Amino acid sequence: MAKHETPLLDQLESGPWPSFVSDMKQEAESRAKNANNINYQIPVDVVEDLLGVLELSYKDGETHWKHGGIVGVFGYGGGVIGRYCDQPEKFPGVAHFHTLRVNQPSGKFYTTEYLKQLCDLWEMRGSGITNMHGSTGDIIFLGTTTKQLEEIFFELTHNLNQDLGGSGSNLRTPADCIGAARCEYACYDTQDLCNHLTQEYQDELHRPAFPYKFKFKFDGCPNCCVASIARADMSFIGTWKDDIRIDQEAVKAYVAGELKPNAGAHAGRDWGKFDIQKEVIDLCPTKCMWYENGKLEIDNKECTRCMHCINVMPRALRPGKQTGCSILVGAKAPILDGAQMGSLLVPFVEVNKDNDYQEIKDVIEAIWDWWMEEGKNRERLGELMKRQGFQKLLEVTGIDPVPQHVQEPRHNPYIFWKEEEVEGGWERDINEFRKHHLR
Amino acid sequence: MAKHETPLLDQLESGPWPSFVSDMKQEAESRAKNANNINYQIPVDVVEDLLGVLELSYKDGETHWKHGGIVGVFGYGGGVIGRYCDQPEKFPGVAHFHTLRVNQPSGKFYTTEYLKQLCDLWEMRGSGITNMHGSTGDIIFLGTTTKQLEEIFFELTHNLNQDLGGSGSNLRTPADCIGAARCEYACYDTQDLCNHLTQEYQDELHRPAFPYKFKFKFDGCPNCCVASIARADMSFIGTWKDDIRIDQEAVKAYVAGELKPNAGAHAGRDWGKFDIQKEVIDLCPTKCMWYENGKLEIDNKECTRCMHCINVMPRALRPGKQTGCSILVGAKAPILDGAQMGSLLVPFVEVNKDNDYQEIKDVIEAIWDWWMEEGKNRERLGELMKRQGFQKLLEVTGIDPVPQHVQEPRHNPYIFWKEEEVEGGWERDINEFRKHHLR
Amino acid sequence: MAFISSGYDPENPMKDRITDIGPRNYEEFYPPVIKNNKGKWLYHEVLQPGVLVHVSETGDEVYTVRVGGARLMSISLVREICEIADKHCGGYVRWTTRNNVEFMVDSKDKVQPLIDDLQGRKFAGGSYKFPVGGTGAGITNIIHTQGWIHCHTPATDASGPVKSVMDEVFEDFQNMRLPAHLRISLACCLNMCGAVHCSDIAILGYHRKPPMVDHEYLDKMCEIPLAIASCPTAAIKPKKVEVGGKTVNSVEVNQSRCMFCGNCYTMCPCLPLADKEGDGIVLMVGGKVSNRISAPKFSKVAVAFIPNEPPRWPKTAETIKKIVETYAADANKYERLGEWAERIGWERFFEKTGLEFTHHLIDDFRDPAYYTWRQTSQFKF
Amino acid sequence: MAFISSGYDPENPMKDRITDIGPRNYEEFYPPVIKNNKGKWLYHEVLQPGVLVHVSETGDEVYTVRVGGARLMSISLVREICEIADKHCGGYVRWTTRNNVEFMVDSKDKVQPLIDDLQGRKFAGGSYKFPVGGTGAGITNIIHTQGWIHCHTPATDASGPVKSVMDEVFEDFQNMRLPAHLRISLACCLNMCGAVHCSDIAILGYHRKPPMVDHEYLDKMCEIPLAIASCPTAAIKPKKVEVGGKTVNSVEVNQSRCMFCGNCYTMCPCLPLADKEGDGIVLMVGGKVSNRISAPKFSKVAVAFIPNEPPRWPKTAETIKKIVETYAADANKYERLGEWAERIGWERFFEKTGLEFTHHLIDDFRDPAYYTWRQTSQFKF
Ligand code: SRM
Ligand code: SRM
Ligand code: SRM
Ligand code: SRM
Ligand code: SF4
Ligand code: SF4
Ligand code: SF4
Ligand code: SF4
Ligand code: SF4
Ligand code: SF4
Ligand code: SF4
Ligand code: SF4
Repeated sequence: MAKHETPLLDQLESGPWPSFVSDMKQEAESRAKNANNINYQIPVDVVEDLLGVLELSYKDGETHWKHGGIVGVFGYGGGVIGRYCDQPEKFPGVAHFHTLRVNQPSGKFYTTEYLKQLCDLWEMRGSGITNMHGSTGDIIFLGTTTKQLEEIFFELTHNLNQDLGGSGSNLRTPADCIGAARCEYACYDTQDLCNHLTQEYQDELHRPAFPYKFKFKFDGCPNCCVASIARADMSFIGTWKDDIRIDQEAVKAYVAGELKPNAGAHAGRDWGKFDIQKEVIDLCPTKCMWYENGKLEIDNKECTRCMHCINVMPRALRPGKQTGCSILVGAKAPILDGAQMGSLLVPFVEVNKDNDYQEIKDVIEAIWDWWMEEGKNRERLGELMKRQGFQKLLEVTGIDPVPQHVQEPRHNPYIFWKEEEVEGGWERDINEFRKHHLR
Repeated sequence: MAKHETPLLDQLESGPWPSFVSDMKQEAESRAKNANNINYQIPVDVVEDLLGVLELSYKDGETHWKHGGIVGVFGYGGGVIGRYCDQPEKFPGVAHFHTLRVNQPSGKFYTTEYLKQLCDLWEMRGSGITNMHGSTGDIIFLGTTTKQLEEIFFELTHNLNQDLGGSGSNLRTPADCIGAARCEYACYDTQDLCNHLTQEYQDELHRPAFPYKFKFKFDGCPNCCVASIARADMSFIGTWKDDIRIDQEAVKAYVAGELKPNAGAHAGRDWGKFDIQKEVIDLCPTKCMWYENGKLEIDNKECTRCMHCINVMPRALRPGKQTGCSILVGAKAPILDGAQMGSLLVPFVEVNKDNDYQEIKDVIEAIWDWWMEEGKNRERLGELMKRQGFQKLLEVTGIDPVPQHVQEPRHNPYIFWKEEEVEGGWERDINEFRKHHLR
Repeated sequence: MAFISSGYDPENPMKDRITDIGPRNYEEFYPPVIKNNKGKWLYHEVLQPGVLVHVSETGDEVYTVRVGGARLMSISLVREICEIADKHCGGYVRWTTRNNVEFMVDSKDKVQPLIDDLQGRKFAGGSYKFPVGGTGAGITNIIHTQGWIHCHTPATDASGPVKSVMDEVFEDFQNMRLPAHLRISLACCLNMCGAVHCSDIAILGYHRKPPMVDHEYLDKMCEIPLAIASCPTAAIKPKKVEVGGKTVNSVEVNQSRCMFCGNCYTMCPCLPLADKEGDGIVLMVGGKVSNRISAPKFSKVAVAFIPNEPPRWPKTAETIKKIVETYAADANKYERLGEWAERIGWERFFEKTGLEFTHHLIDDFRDPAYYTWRQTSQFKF
Repeated sequence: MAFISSGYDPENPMKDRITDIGPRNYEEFYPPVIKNNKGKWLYHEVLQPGVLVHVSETGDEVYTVRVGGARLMSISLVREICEIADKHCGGYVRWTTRNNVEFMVDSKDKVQPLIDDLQGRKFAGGSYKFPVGGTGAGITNIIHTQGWIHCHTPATDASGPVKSVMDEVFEDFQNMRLPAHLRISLACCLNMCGAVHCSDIAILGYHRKPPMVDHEYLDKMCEIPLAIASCPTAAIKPKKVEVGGKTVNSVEVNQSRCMFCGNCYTMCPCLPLADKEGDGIVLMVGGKVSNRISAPKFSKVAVAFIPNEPPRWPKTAETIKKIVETYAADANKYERLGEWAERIGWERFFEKTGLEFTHHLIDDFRDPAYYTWRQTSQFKF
């Protein structure tokens, strides 16, 4: 019999979608049974207490977790989120219930061998409950005691060759889309760039020196499968400079209905015969395509590389060959002044493995220097950009202003001219002026 | 010979566009000659001095006019803009050079008889220079002395049956498009509403009781020929509720090329044969039209009454018959916090002469009450709306919120709930809370 | 110059006083064909540039001949207008919302003589008095403000730049070859007395030097708290200053926070901004007010600064001409300048017009600035 | 429960310490078919809901079977995943950016056995362990956060509402009948740990009661200046308070300025907001992050408040279902929810979905609010 009654949670066991309640219950049982005779380093009934405290929240309509306090591993300022239960006497198993953020491998591919090692470690030294994965991308070990933190870190680094991810005012664990590993649209190797920068900036990831958190995300193309543009202080979005590659035979095959539009992604409904005019050409945001004499033509100069036509006809169209990425900066969640998307800073940069991505690091480091100098406590990059202006960002990164930087030019004429830009400077003599302009 | 050399201004006499310099010179000459023996009440060489001071500005690149100071006519707080020259010794004729704002008739139609009376008055008692018209709409008498202000006002009211317009923290002179007087698109009688409200609110027009200026403008349809939506605290824009009236025969005539698209407004270039699909249907912003079997069909429910199709085919299409106006509020120029367009407050109201436009006055007066109560010194309605929120505006006008009020719902969830909206109110006992949530 | 009384008695201002009578009633001024057909108009046609016909359901027609004019007009010119209206139009005339003059006749045969009369009249200096035009898909009169002719805050003149620009684009006043109508406006300072903020092309006078402070007089001539409160960027602070051995109350301007709006000068004459080298013109483009096809739009800054070049502002006129020609060549029929720029993208607008994109054009004013940056990977190289 | 050392010596933490080694290198984890064909993929196809094939220029193919899952996973479940991956996939598996699990095989004949195995596994309670789906124009897994399972600031739970909503829309996880893909996300508070602000449908936990002030402890547990500075609306001021006869330093909340963001509570545990009746869900709609066709968009508030209804949040689930069905019936092919709402107009969105438009949905936060009001006479009745 379960330690706590969970009549409310029990109702979440039915229905087709995988039930986290059922899963937690199976884990609770497994711990109780302890078939493999594990020497549990935290209470055996931790999952039961977790179910219990959750049930209580379902009843009360309020959380029963308190602020974290500062726990962590020696020398690191991140990777652990402290957490304590506000009903420790009722639920001693989760009285301390800190999470660890384990830095996922780029691309989130795993061998089962490695996964099993993680499970073994977490079974013995933690709750056995994880998040696969956290929103930033980490593997989340959900709940252990303070005492186990160093032990886990030691085992991770010594036995699993694995480090923690970020938290606090650090670089946060970078994340990427699957990209070139399994996607034909990838314009650069997201895994390699993600991994390279993660390794390069280990110090920034582990030791808080920033005004607040800072995130990198890597999308191989403008489809943005890791949502970088919405939630990374710096988003690296693959793109290309030359022409979309067209296989005219394949175009014809789409038009003839031999190939499924959008690779079959709309197969759940009969949308009628594929109509290249309606489905591709008319929906192209720049209207830079036309279909004539059985040939699809693209005025590539006008194309904004939105991916739509390529998505619809992947066997006929491919991104160009001169690939690289755009860098957008400043995306963040709504706290404090409202959410921000990333804003385009670098329209195009080659993603050059051969020189260890030096051009990209130059941009990153110029931004960090500025932000560390000027950013207020808990001020995200996007907020600093708003506060000091996009011009300032260009200045510190040494990037020339181009119309690509704006969706539209300013509609207020409130230009803050600088003194050195104005002929004759600003110092004037009122008495001289008054000679020509009586009071 | 001219009193002052004007070598710079002289260069503005050439070229095809009517030269204000030539015109001023002809007036200067006419005054010097004084063929009709007028007993000029201000210096005869006023126009020469005006040219002189302007020439000086052309040389200096700076204005030579000073702040106005408070001049006006007894009992009025508006209608006169005081102005003094900052080089009175060089240009004594314009040492005092105040303007009067004469309230133009709605629609700006005139009899020559009346215009000549204005000219006679202004010749004797002012500079003989006018603006036909000022940006707000008034007839501007440009330049006279303080002493003449009351004299001119007396003559205007006694002999011309004519009052001054607005200035200062008043209702400003309302203005309208030509509307029903000569335009087939008019959805209500702009002249009558403009005139009626001008008369109704004479007190507000003449005696400053407002936090700042307040403007009404009246457009007979969404073409906005008096630009009300951009520059009136309250814009009254004609519209309709029912269906666009279609004359299918005329549609055919357009399609056949027998009628000129857009009433011939594009005749200066050969744009090729009229193409109803390209020129009308594809450009309809809501895509609610189609042309089938020689008939033009409109899904009127989806039409946003943008006027495009009607403008292109005025002989085939007409606004519906159930007409009235939308009221948009808060437009203003950029001082202080940026320009504002009018925001839709009343999607539709009948414009009902029979009850003296009572529904409209109710909205106006509710807004004024709020603004007079809450508006800060020099705070336009638009700024108050920004400061206190659109919700407050709805509240004070008693208008229910509808999706028409917004272009899109808020994207930040920062909703300022009120205590009475939240079950259980806001007062809570921290000790009660701590019973369930230990510190 | 003997004083002649109107009848007003300064000792007794209320005697016989008439107030609050408002403007004359519009009905008095309608020509008969307008009075008879008001609300009954069926359709119109632009017969040629500057000439309209409106046809009523009664069968009546009204022909309108529109002429351009400097809205700064002498009474001599107004009297000449009256003379023409008396001769051709039964003594009626009207002004448009953009300061053109409209002569109306009620039958077709009266049109050509009227046009001939109007086009024939010229000023001594050679310019037209009454050029016919300003209709349809062309350029009509420039809405403008006072400038150096009457105002105390301008950063440029009004009438001079207007004359210069209208001379430059005059052909388009008398033609209808543009993709849509194109409205130019001018405001001589940021107060923007006009709809400059929503014009296809806006010419805006702008200061670029922070106000000087006339310490000696400031406390005498201004209300210090009002001057301080007037500044939208809070750049003004109170300050005690030593002037000629005396300590006076005055203010101090934090120059780096100033964006030259002149609002402080409006409130206090001891804070003048005007400066020959500092002042000049900002060109804004792509605004509109009609609700046709797209919603009204604000104009966007396309050229951050052009120096004042009296008397003919050549660089301003040229730049506008260049924008107009590029638009004329590239836009679709019915497409307003702003709609065109948005369709092709602002990166193309700058490329095609050859205007330089500078950092000044990037919005950095308050929170909404952010929404004008590019928040997508979509752009054109 | 005997303590077992990992080898770590608390007395000498630097001994043998390994730091800054980062994550494992991705290359170690690529299945062979991925390693061999990386960067060489030519095209892909969605063979059926949840099943993809990618074809390489080498002729190789990789078949992916995607399964949904609560991202809150026990190690028992992860071990089961490993067991399946060992059995079918040579010991490799991957997670997607939306917390689905992907099993990959390198030939077609391995696909069906894998699917059968996955679909056949159920929890004791009856739900699927590994439902196949989540591809193409359907609904995939809900991105979500901690909620009542681990966080201190939530205004709702995460896993519970997600389970309830996914049950409600489960068919669309296993079908591809929608006009475009539809992404649902949940964040349990305004911190929005996820891309909730740009989701087709966003479920957001929101407080509606200003923080209580735990005066007695505040000065002991919090830095008062930090608490004050944390408030974006400057609603918090320092205050001296009498508690049990003693005067303590504390703060005061100007309740009418509070918009319940909880930022103060993040900085100071003595300002709790959570409240059973006050807390609940805001539904936002129409966001997206891809740059396809239209630029990324923020989600807009469509329902200002739905009370928390544990355990199954029926009103939330129902409302989402209603939105999905309306969208499915009305939008064009390839049209994301937000693109659809913008095309038909938000007035129609509310009409068609039957959602009530309340004053809460009108933006009143700071300057940019203005840009969301309707500045045109264009609207639909
Ligand atoms: C664990 C995780 C949610 C999850 O369930 O997945 C999480 C959990 C917390 N986030 Fe987060 N955030 C997590 C990803 C995010 C993301 C998404 C992302 O990174 O892509 C965001 C939005 C993107 C962004 O950074 O803007 C995010 C925006 C925030 C914010 C708001 C930051 C802002 O500038 O607006 C806060 C508030 C704060 O920092 O005080 C916050 C704070 C928190 C704290 C630390 C609560 C707090 O105030 O102390 C949460 C701890 C919960 C707990 O008890 O475990 N979290 N947080 C995610 C990290 C897991 C991982 O490492 O993989
Ligand atoms: C005469 C006129 C310009 C013209 O040449 O036509 C004018 C002239 C002045 N305006 Fe204006 N405004 C005139 C129409 C406008 C308009 C257009 C309109 O009404 O449609 C606007 C923009 C619309 C609006 O109201 O927002 C306008 C927005 C301003 C502003 C900025 C107000 C704001 O809230 O942003 C100011 C500044 C102020 O009030 O201190 C201003 C101030 C002024 C002052 C009084 C200068 C001052 O600061 O004291 C100018 C006096 C000039 C002079 O010496 O004669 N004027 N002013 C226009 C009035 C003539 C008339 O009655 O017909
Ligand atoms: C006479 C006047 C009204 C008045 O009360 O004085 C007027 C009269 C007409 N307008 Fe206008 N508009 C007048 C100022 C305006 C303005 C105001 C402005 O420019 O400051 C606008 C808004 C401009 C803007 O959006 O920036 C305006 C936007 C329109 C439009 C919309 C055009 C568009 O493409 O957006 C139409 C429809 C059309 O042209 O077919 C229109 C149509 C018309 C029609 C055809 C209406 C009719 O059936 O009689 C009139 C003749 C148009 C022509 O000149 O070709 N009228 N019209 C104004 C003449 C000004 C002038 O002297 O040039
Ligand atoms: C596996 C995954 C990447 C990863 O690294 O894990 C992925 C994989 C693919 N995405 Fe994605 N996308 C993945 C998350 C995303 C996200 C991120 C998100 O939702 O948080 C987005 C942005 C969503 C948004 O805009 O809100 C995303 C927007 C797209 C789009 C643009 C769709 C649109 O209509 O806007 C495409 C193009 C398409 O669907 O044709 C695309 C296309 C694809 C393709 C077809 C690329 C390819 O050729 O392999 C992949 C299979 C799609 C499918 O599932 O039908 N992927 N894709 C992610 C699967 C998530 C899941 O488990 O469901
Ligand atoms: S972002 Fe582009 S490259 Fe990356 S997985 Fe998605 S579609 Fe492929
Ligand atoms: S990628 Fe987008 S913009 Fe470029 S051609 Fe294709 S649909 Fe058009
Ligand atoms: S606003 Fe409409 S009604 Fe008024 S003149 Fe212009 S087109 Fe005619
Ligand atoms: S008025 Fe505008 S929206 Fe309505 S049918 Fe005509 S073009 Fe379409
Ligand atoms: S725009 Fe400025 S300078 Fe010009 S008239 Fe108006 S207030 Fe005066
Ligand atoms: S010009 Fe404007 S910004 Fe500058 S000090 Fe004066 S009021 Fe402030
Ligand atoms: S969204 Fe809020 S409540 Fe949920 S995990 Fe993030 S910080 Fe915690
Ligand atoms: S909840 Fe947010 S708005 Fe309210 S007092 Fe706290 S920080 Fe301020």
